Amino acid sequence: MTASIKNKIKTSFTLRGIEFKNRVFVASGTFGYGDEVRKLVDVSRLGGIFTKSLSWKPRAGNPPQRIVETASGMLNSIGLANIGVHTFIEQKLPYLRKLDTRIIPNIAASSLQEYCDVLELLEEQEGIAAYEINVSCPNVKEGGLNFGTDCSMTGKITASLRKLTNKTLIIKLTPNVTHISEFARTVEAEGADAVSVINTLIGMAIDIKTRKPKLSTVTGGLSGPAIKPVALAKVYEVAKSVKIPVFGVGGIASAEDAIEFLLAGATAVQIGTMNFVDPVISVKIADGLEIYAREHGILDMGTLVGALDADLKFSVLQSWL
Amino acid sequence: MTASIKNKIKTSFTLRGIEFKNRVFVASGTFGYGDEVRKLVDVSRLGGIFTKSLSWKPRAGNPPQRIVETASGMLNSIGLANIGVHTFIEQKLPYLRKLDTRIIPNIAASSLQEYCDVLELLEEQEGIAAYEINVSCPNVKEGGLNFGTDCSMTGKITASLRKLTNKTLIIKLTPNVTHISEFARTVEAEGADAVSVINTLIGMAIDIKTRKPKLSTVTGGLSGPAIKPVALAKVYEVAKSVKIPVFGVGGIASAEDAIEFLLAGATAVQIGTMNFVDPVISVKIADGLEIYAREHGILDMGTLVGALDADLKFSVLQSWL
Amino acid sequence: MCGMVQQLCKVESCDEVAAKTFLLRFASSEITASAQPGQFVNVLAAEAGEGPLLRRPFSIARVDGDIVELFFHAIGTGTLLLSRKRHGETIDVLGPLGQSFRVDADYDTALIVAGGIGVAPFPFLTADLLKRCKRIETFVGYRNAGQILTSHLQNIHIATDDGSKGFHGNVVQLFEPFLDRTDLGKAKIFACGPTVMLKALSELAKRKNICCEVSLEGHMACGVGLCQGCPVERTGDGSKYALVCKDGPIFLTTDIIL
Amino acid sequence: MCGMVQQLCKVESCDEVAAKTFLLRFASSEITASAQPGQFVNVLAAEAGEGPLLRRPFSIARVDGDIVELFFHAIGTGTLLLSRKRHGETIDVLGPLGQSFRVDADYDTALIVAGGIGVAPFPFLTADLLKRCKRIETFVGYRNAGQILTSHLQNIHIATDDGSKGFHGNVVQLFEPFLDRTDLGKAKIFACGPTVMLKALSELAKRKNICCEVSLEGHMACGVGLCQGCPVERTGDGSKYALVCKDGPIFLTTDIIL
Ligand SMILES: Cc1cc2nc3c(=O)[nH]c(=O)nc-3n(C[C@H](O)[C@H](O)[C@H](O)COP(=O)(O)OP(=O)(O)OC[C@H]3O[C@@H](n4cnc5c(N)ncnc54)[C@H](O)[C@@H]3O)c2cc1C
Ligand SMILES: Cc1cc2nc3c(=O)[nH]c(=O)nc-3n(C[C@H](O)[C@H](O)[C@H](O)COP(=O)(O)OP(=O)(O)OC[C@H]3O[C@@H](n4cnc5c(N)ncnc54)[C@H](O)[C@@H]3O)c2cc1C
Ligand SMILES: Cc1cc2nc3c(=O)[nH]c(=O)nc-3n(C[C@H](O)[C@H](O)[C@H](O)COP(=O)(O)O)c2cc1C
Ligand SMILES: Cc1cc2nc3c(=O)[nH]c(=O)nc-3n(C[C@H](O)[C@H](O)[C@H](O)COP(=O)(O)O)c2cc1C
Ligand code: FES
Ligand code: FES
Repeated sequence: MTASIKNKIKTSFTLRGIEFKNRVFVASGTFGYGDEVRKLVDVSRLGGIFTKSLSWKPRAGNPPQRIVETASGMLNSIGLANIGVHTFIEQKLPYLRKLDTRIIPNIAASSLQEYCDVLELLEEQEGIAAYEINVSCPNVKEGGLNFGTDCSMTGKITASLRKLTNKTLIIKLTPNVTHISEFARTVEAEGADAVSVINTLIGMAIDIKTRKPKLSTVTGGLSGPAIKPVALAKVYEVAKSVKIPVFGVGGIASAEDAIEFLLAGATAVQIGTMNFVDPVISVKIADGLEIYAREHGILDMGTLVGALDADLKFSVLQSWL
Repeated sequence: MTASIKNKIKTSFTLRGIEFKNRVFVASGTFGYGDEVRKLVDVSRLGGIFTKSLSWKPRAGNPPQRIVETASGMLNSIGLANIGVHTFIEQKLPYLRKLDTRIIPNIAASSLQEYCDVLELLEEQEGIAAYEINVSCPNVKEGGLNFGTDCSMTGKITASLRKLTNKTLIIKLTPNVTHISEFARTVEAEGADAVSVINTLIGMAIDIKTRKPKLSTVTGGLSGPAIKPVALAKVYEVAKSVKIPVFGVGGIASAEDAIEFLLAGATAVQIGTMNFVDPVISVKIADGLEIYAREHGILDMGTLVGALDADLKFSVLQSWL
Repeated sequence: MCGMVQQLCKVESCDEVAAKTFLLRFASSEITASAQPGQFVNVLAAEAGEGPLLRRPFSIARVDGDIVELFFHAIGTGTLLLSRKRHGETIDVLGPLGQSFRVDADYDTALIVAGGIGVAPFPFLTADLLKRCKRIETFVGYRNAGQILTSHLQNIHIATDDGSKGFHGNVVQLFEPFLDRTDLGKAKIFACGPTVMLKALSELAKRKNICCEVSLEGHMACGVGLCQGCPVERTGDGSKYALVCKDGPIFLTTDIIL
Repeated sequence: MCGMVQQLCKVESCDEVAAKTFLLRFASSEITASAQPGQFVNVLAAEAGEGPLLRRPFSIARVDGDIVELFFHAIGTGTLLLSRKRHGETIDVLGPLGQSFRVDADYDTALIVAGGIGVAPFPFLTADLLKRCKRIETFVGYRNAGQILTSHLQNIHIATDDGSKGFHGNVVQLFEPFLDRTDLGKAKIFACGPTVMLKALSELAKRKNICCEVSLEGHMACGVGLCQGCPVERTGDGSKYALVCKDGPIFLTTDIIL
């Protein structure tokens, strides 16, 4: 059935000359390196896989406890545990590049140089469709201040990486800033091809028995359905302020949620936390989008993008909270 | 039973010479003017009531739809519908001041002058324990930019109001900023006696059938259990960076939640959205805190404030999200 | 709202009485003691973490001794969870809430017009009107015959969108000719249903100069006036909006803009 | 994890078999076909919006034909919701997951040591060990007599914290003298329970130079290696952490730092 739908509805889209077969992706850090659940998930039904963030050296990650469940969400403090870009290239990429979907390594680093090094090494490899840059990382030089909350650093990272690659460069923005659209405009100006919106919100939980933070790192990143309204508002804000495509991410749990993000202006969506609840959810959402398109006579999923019918006459009122 | 507990455990605390009988309050905009549910809720069991935000003139508020339920939370776009400070003084304050709890009017305005006018008028009245200032309001002079996301405007409002009153001045901070502690430090420097942390997060929801935003104002404020981890992290950040007391607010639904906020550094808590689910929840939480104190041999609830046992050696790692 | 209580109430029964439509019966002598037709209750469908956050409002469909009855459509998670309640379980109910139909006005015939689940408040209203010896004519419109609910109503006229039972068309189309051809004395309309139906009816009532009271729905958070979340635009001077939960859900159509 | 499936499985039964302890039986021929003792399943306690977001991990307690059995304590919302499952309802199960006990190692006597609900994986292990004709001695510790679960275990030695049944004290205190006074040939310990118990046991095993495998718990999000959420510190060189869900939950105590 899905095959016959496919023939009729255009689900694909193109970014810097690379075609993605549809608009549903799995988000960085929520699908491992794509091989953990290969028996369950037909990744050829996805637009692509954003890998776990890769740093130059392997990172052990944070001590336990790394995960806390919260109301309709979860906090994580993985600490970007990852195998490092070298092992990725040796052990994961050969398998990944054979998959019938696009592979987008996500890069994390604690210095501008490290971002560049990781990307340059990946540039030499086959089978990479694009890069996603995780700027929600501590800038070790600046005493651990987050790159992603510093607009000029975010711009600098973008500009530096832009010089190193002709591939699609996607900057993943953090929501933990006052005006995310400033960051989006900056990276657009510095040559980013797209932005991903949003990474996790900073959150915290306390074990009242031990009186300690539940996470070993005190605070962590909040994700899941709880944050969907925030993510949607950020996607809307960004999509209104830049021309480059937006990958919408944050709490998406169904095809209906994905459609909300498309309407708000996302060119495509990434599924994060919900992969943990249902490893095949991304495929279900891709199917759901096609069914929706068929039922609504939509021939190109792209017509949904930014198709929100928003009456902006009340926009000033929004700030009365 | 509660009477006998009361005798043993110190639940009260003092702010600028005013004693509050305990650390549980109802949050602005979530308990009306205190009279709607007077038959159900024994407000004398509360530390105080933060009223719905008051502006100089009555405000009709936003058109429907003003409310959207979300995963473990809700969006609102009430538009600060309120009866105006004059009607408040005539019709509500006489009743409120007779209640055996503290009354804290919350002030909202669209200009610095309006903040001052409302406060000055309230200064002439009896029965007001403190003021809470809602800075999450559009600055009409600046094209509707939110006061609360502009650190110097927030400081200016604080300084101006400080000159007008000797009563306790509480500034309610918005979480929609990069570094909330900057705002907290600024208002502390300008003479605020306390801060309330947090107001709602900006969020959005879309009706995919009509392709319109569900809220008439496109975006609105997210509240409820979904945001508790964010609120707790902000309270922790603020409490670590200022000496003035913090009112913790955001998603509190139980005595256990309230204890998390106290441990994170809140001097007291405000209950918001959960009043809609259970109008008597604030009293239940006040009772729950006393039961907890008794069971744990706590003689003064104040000993819980900031008693978090946090190992900060990983604090740099927090920004690896 | 003097009789308002918040209680854990024992469920007596919950049965599917028409397609996806349930009759939930629970015990509360406090609510039955003070409830008036047109008022509603705000029900928590599940405990914290086991269902939606907010309460769900439902018209009081009937009171029977100590028993309160609700009619509802299972359309989402909240109503689905409620539909699974079984005898002996408890539900957390806040009520009775809001204003009632003004039954003591000056009229001879009560014209009840309901669309779909909008029929919910009318068994209760009917019982009250019967006590007052009013003539009652009841018009109910449904999508199809499978949805029809008519228990405890009087002099029922049925319309179905698909013509599977009664008049083929909508309930206002059924109602208007009846108005024209029947001598009703002084009449008052009581209505509940989808907004488009209430709009049509309200215009009809205006044209015919008949007093018309409607029961409105609206997205609610608290149901008691705490949140200001449920505005409906008012006509006339004074404040721009009324609150559906506190000033309504019953309104004269001349007082509001639908 | 070659046999891993995600399925909606029919619940056969769910009964309270000891204080707040439930035995849940559901059908899955796919899981029973490939499951090994020590592996676990990750169960969704409720549909979206009707319970906690994340799945809940449970050891496979036993397989019986096509039926998978779980033993669990109802301690929070997830396990409470699961405890209410009735015959004919379905649950969404992901499994079997993780590594199994290494039963084919060289030993004569299997010493099973369980604390509380840590008994869960051992009926399954026992069945396997019996097939391999190993001698089995089983030590179970509970708070009190009301919690005791012993079905499908062999040669059971009981300890209770309050002395209400069996040895008065904890299970390690019961186990250690037994080790000293009994000739067991070559022995291997299989253990599951609270971390403090596993720690004590692991030290004992080290002292006595007995191979000891433990089943760990840990806060999990995915259960399959996607999230990196469940680290346990490793000994030796190489990466600092192993993942409880993928590299475990069964570990040799010499491989990890408890
Ligand atoms: C005063 C009042 C009285 C009511 N009386 C009854 C009654 O007697 N019987 C009955 O079946 N229903 C009644 N309703 C509507 C009922 O409250 C909703 O159907 C119910 O809240 C839906 O809950 P849910 O969780 O099942 O659906 P949800 O998942 O919350 O919603 C399902 C769909 O219905 C829409 N929806 C939900 N609530 C409303 C609403 N209040 N107005 C418009 N659209 C809505 C949602 O946007 C969504 O599209 C009444 C509403 C009000 C305000
Ligand atoms: C591999 C593995 C196998 C397991 N096997 C079993 C089993 O066979 N039988 C059984 O009863 N339980 C088992 N558990 C534990 C079980 O998963 C938890 O009890 C369950 O998830 C609790 O869910 P809840 O929603 O009821 O409680 P929650 O409300 O989530 O938690 C209640 C309390 O328990 C704590 N808690 C929850 N999960 C864990 C955990 N994984 N580790 C430590 N503390 C926790 C919470 O912090 C909280 O204080 C196993 C766990 C793992 C990781
Ligand atoms: C456990 C976990 C690990 C994550 N790891 C990464 C990561 O390595 N790099 C990254 O850019 N984002 C990471 N994220 C963020 C997600 O990709 C996504 O932006 C965020 O979770 C919001 O989407 P969601 O609500 O759908 O999960 C991680 C999220 C989770 C929950
Ligand atoms: C419906 C609604 C109305 C609110 N109105 C106001 C208001 O008038 N002034 C104000 O300062 N905060 C207002 N708030 C914010 C709350 O006081 C509180 O800061 C926020 O909701 C977070 O707490 P909660 O998660 O417990 O609701 C409102 C919140 C809600 C949900
Ligand atoms: S629903 Fe809260 S005021 Fe009406
Ligand atoms: S629980 Fe996700 S990696 Fe182990």
